[in-house]
Amino acid sequence: MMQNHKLLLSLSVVVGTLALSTGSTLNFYEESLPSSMNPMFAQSMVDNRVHELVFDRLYYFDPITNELTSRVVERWELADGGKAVKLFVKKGIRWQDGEALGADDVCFTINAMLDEGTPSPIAEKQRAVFSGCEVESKDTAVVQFTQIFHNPLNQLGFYVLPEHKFESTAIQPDDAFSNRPEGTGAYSGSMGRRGVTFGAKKNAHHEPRIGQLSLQEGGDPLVQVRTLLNNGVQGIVAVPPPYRADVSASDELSLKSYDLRSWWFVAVNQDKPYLKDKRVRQALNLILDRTDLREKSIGVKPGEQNSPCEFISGPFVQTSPYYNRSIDVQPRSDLEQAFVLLEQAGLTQTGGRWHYKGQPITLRIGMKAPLNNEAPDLLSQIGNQLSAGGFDRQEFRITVDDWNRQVLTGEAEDYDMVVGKWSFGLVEDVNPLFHTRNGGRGALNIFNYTNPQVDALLAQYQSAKTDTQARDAYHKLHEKLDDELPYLFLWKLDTKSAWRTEVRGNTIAPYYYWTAVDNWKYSP
Amino acid sequence: MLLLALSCTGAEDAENTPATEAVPSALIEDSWMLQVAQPGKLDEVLAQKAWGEVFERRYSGAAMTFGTESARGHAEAAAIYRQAALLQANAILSTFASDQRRDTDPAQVIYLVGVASVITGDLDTAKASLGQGGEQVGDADAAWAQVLTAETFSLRDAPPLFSLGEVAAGGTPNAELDPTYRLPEAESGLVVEVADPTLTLQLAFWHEDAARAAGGEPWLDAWLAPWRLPLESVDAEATEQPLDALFLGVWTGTADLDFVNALATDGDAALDAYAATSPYAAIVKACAADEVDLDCLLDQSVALGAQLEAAMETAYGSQHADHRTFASFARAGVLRAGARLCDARGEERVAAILRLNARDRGTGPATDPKFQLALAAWDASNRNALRSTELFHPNRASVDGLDVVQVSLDTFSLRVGRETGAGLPQ
Amino acid sequence: MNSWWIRPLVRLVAAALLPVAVPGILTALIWALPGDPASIICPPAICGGTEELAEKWNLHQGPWHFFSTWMKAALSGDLGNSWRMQPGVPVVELIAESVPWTAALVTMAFIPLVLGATGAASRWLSDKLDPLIRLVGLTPSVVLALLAAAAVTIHYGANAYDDDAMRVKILLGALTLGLADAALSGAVTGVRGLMEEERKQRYVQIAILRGESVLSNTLPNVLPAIAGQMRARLLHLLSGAVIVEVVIRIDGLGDLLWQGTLTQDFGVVLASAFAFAILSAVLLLGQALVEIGVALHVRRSPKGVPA
Amino acid sequence: MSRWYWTGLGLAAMGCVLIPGFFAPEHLSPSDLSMAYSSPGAAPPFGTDSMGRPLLEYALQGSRVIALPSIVAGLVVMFFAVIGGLIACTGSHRLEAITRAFGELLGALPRMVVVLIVALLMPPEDRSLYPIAISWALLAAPGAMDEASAVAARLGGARFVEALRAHGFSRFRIYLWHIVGLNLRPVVARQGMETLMQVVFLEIALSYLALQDTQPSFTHGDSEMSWADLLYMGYQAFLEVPTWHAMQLGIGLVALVALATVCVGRAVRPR
Repeated sequence: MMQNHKLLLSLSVVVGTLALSTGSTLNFYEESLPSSMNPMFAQSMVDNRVHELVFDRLYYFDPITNELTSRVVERWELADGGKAVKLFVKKGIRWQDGEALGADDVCFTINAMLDEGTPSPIAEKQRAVFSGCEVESKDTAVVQFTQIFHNPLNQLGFYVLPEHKFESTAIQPDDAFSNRPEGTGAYSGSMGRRGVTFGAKKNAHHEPRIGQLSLQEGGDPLVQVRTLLNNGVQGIVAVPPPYRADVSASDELSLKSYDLRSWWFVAVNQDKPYLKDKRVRQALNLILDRTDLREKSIGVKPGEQNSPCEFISGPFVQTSPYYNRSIDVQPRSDLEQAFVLLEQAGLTQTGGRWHYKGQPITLRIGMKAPLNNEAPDLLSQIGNQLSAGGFDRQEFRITVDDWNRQVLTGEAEDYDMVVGKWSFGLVEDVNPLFHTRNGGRGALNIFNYTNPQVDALLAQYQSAKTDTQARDAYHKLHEKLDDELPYLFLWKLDTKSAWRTEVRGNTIAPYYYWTAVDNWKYSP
Repeated sequence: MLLLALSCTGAEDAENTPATEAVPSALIEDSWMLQVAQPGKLDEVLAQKAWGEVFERRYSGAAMTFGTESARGHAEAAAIYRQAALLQANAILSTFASDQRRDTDPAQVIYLVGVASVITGDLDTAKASLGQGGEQVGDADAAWAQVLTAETFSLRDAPPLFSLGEVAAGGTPNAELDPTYRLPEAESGLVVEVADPTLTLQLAFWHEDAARAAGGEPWLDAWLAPWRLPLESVDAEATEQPLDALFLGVWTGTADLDFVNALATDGDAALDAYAATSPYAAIVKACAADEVDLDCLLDQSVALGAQLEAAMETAYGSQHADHRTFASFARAGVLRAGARLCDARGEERVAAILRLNARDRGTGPATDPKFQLALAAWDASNRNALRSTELFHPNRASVDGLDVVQVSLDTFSLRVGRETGAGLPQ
Repeated sequence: MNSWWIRPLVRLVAAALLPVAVPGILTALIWALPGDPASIICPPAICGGTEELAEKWNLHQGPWHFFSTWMKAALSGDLGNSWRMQPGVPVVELIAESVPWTAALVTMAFIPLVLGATGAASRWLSDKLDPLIRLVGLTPSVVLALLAAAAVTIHYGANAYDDDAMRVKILLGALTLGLADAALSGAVTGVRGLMEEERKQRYVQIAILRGESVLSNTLPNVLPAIAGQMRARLLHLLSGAVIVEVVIRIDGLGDLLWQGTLTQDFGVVLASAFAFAILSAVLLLGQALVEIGVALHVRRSPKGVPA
Repeated sequence: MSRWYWTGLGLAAMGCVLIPGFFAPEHLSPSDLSMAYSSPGAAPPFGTDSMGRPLLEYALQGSRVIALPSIVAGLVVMFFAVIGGLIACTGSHRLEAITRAFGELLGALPRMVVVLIVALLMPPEDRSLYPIAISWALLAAPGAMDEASAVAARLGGARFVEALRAHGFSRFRIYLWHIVGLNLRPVVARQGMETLMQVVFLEIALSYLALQDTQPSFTHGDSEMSWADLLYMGYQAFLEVPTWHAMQLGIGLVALVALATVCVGRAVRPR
């Protein structure tokens, strides 16, 4: 280490002599670069967070008091017997290019979501909520709903888009707007090669105090934390559990809670003949030793109190009302039982390796590459366990781009299993994950899983009139999925951010993160 | 063993010596941090195995292990059950209060609204709601309605719906009780499971009595005062807090606790009264004499932590990993004291910001379940289902029988989540 | 000597062909890949139907139409839009912001090479230093680059893109590029070899006896070879710039090509490969002109022609 | 020093670099956190990574990634060098002009640009160093052919062949033995070895770039480790992570390849 320090010192001296002082932009590391800055095509939490900086949601919950409020709507009133709301848009708000925000923009956004030509799963979801929008005057829009909602304003949490930036309401993801967006948010964003630069934009409804933000892709978490300690960056959006102690140990840094419901999974490709039989998937579920995986990749010691990583047995976190607590988790592996199931499914073991119809099985396992930062080495740990269970394997790191283009679109048939993570806010609608792909449903069904009983349960949830009907549908779904195992459910991993103490007023909003960015201050 | 555990939790930090002292060193001389930093003192304290359970925030176990040696375990439980009852009550009101109730909700939920209103101190709504619960909740409903007819009502008069067994120091209440009702939902006929917060409330009282039986009488009232519920008679007379009441707690000494209690009754006057004896008061006064300066409080809380670490190092003779862990209680404590001042001044938003910062400071061994449940309860009153459930969940094992709170939170989360607009997994 | 024109002619032809051949080959490759080219830009599952997409991106009428219109547009300064890296953003903007960085990097890296070559040619740089220069030259650029990257990361962290940081990165990058992968040693030993070989020629000895300077006699004969050497070195630097730019994170042309490759962005790859092709063509052109110039010069004056 | 000394040293260095690859484990050993970041002393011979897995396995897998492709690339360049030399001895100007034109075109583009374009076209499941190594070799071929033809030209080219024919040697013997075996050998062997070294460095560079961008490598599957992983791990030593031993191993392996090249170059140098 001495040599190391000497070299480090000499290198820094070399650089120091060449360098002048550095700028005072607020730099932070994100999990990855955003895939699109058009809110209509958000595909990850990174996208969501970026949109919160650049755009305004029509209505939002105050991150402190949880009051439902709006920055762009002056007042509202019910219309059409409660099936519509009339919104009076605030005057004086300008888009970042100087155009005035008006009711036409609000209606354009709703009409764009209703336009079948807009290939967006987000828009697809909203089509069940909105039936139309009429511009009554420059500042008045009447938003029509498909039904009467008890708290209609809760439905208006979408980002408003500028009508003048689009040729039609059929919005496409390959438009330059996805990289050079125009919003009414506190910051204008411009996507570069390695990051996104956000410039403060004073507006009638925003007064950001930090001149410039710079988002960069966080690579190795250890490097991220060290850079944070060296004040090379001022924040890290997601600090992996093993590195949180380093952050807590410094008075220059503060660890901040980020309330988000994220759970990890291994999706299994049932189109592969050797994975079709659910007993094989159940066996794979028994082969995984989650306690060991958690210890080696997340750094949770056995028996650790209040672990940031909690096992799950279904597609919900344990704090969710939809989580069926009667379904037990599988913390340890049970190879004996697994082997029985594999033999029952017709697989044979030769030379310690499982064969299907005489052919050895080699599992092709992929993982979304940036997840390796949050759970270092998880992919090879899973590989090791499957290998110990008698399966050959090949491992693949899937880039964010390929993940969005192949895996999320159901085109990743080459893989047998993929490791991923889903994040939710208050709404925990898992229909897009498990419903058969058709007519816009099952838009995020990774391996095109299809099961009529599951579809029926998802339909029950969709059409549920009462909370209990919805809860029961999802409890049954949880039970069914625990038996069917289109996913091997791993764990819920809580998310913590780290910021330098020079960053003030940095309240982190649940799920959206940057909602209160106007109050953030930074004085280096 | 605990020493080992403690040693593993904190990392040594060479940059702890504060540039300037946050408070005069005399103010922290008697703090529990400096008391246990004396050579050999920590081993002496840790001779009581129950501290291992306090350190791991398992207070039911701690109460049993302490037995009659200390009331700390029962006291913590008494505070936690109170805040859990408040959380349940707010969750129930955010789900079934008149402005949130749906036509399809079971009619009997009005009884829960009544009990919840009592816990939150809204006697008018309580009286208007109780006595009409109907089937399944009839007896409990009648019992509650009955006690409310009295001219004066204190929460202690709550009907003993559940027989918890005899109070005993180091004992545990009857665990076989089920406070849940399975009510039929209109139209669907499906079952809505709801939980009666009366049991949680009774558990709070049971542990308070057990704490007194365990010898906590002299200090318990002042200790418990910050956590009492609206309709409780608060007797927060300043009394000397022994080390076992303070150790691994957020108040560095008796003066801090007295200051916080005085804030609730005397407001700003407490600043001058305690600035000379309480480190928290000294800092809060410096940072919030007129308007609360958040940045000042954040900086000074860190400075106090560093000052305590430096003082502990001097007292112990060398650095020790536990010193940072102990000091982190104060790093959160200053902010919580500041929040109490904001409460007294009616600055709810600033108080919340301070509490959210305190939540982030109070991690690991410095996590305080009663504080986190109080914050969760406040969030539930604001219909913030996401944060209140996330705050409750890690603390559900701090005392026995908290799972019942989850039942109330589930119905609450369902209601709020379902009425929030469409969302997609990301 | 009667076929002196062959080499320059070949170079001129190559220079003319390169800027056309490179986009041509890439266009062919786009269609050679499995699947509809439009689906490379955006899969049907994300963008709906690909017909409109193909038309929007000018991929609807086959490779020749795409190539010819792309070339036509390129000649008028429009290099099309990015496909996937920054969809819809004009690539010419990305190229424009990249070229200055690469130019600065390569130029600064080329300076020590020119000095080394001149020193070797004039014997000012002793050949005793050759082993040392060779040893340094054995280091792969990636190794030196990662040391430089570490220094920049430690000092700047995420501020590594402001002007000061970029200045430092260019300096360290140029140092890396100039020393690693035998860049300097190649220039020094190559030129020294050529010059020493020429010095042994009889006509040079006679010229010395005639009291003429060695350089004025040898230069016309070795200049084409030296020009070749220098072109090879510049190409080498351009090639190495890709690695150095990516490791040290300099937003240059090489890095642009790398990013384009990672994201399968043919819009970017096509344009940046085209830019590299033009640079290479210019170098070829330069060498050809030197060869022609020297050949004509030699023909005009017999001085320096071997007896 | 004697030619045999250099030959022995060169072969030994090459052997150390390439042969172990054939004994590399398919996957890294299961991790052992208790051994994380062990120094070579604590976990011989090279220490361990953050998961307590021996760096020896990294070195072996890295060696497997580069071994055969780099040898193939070297052989391709040697083949072209021989062709270049032989063409120079045929005395055919047309053939020379064609070869030169081919060389000019091929050699005119920066090699990395071509290599990246080749990488761009490779589907993830067929990731391998072979296509990249062979493209690199083809790009290096013109240079090698030039040098070989220059050597042949110094011999006298066609006149040299005629002279030996006059001594009654068969064309086959002249071309294969006198020209290639005795005269072209130094340049052909050196060019081949240099290309081998360049391919190794290229693999390290490409893998390192991919690692830095948390991208899959173009040159090997994600189950395998490259020497670039050692350098990337070693780089963290600058950020106070105890991976100095990884950096030393990575640089050591790179140096070994360079040493092998230098030794072979010395061993085959003309008398």
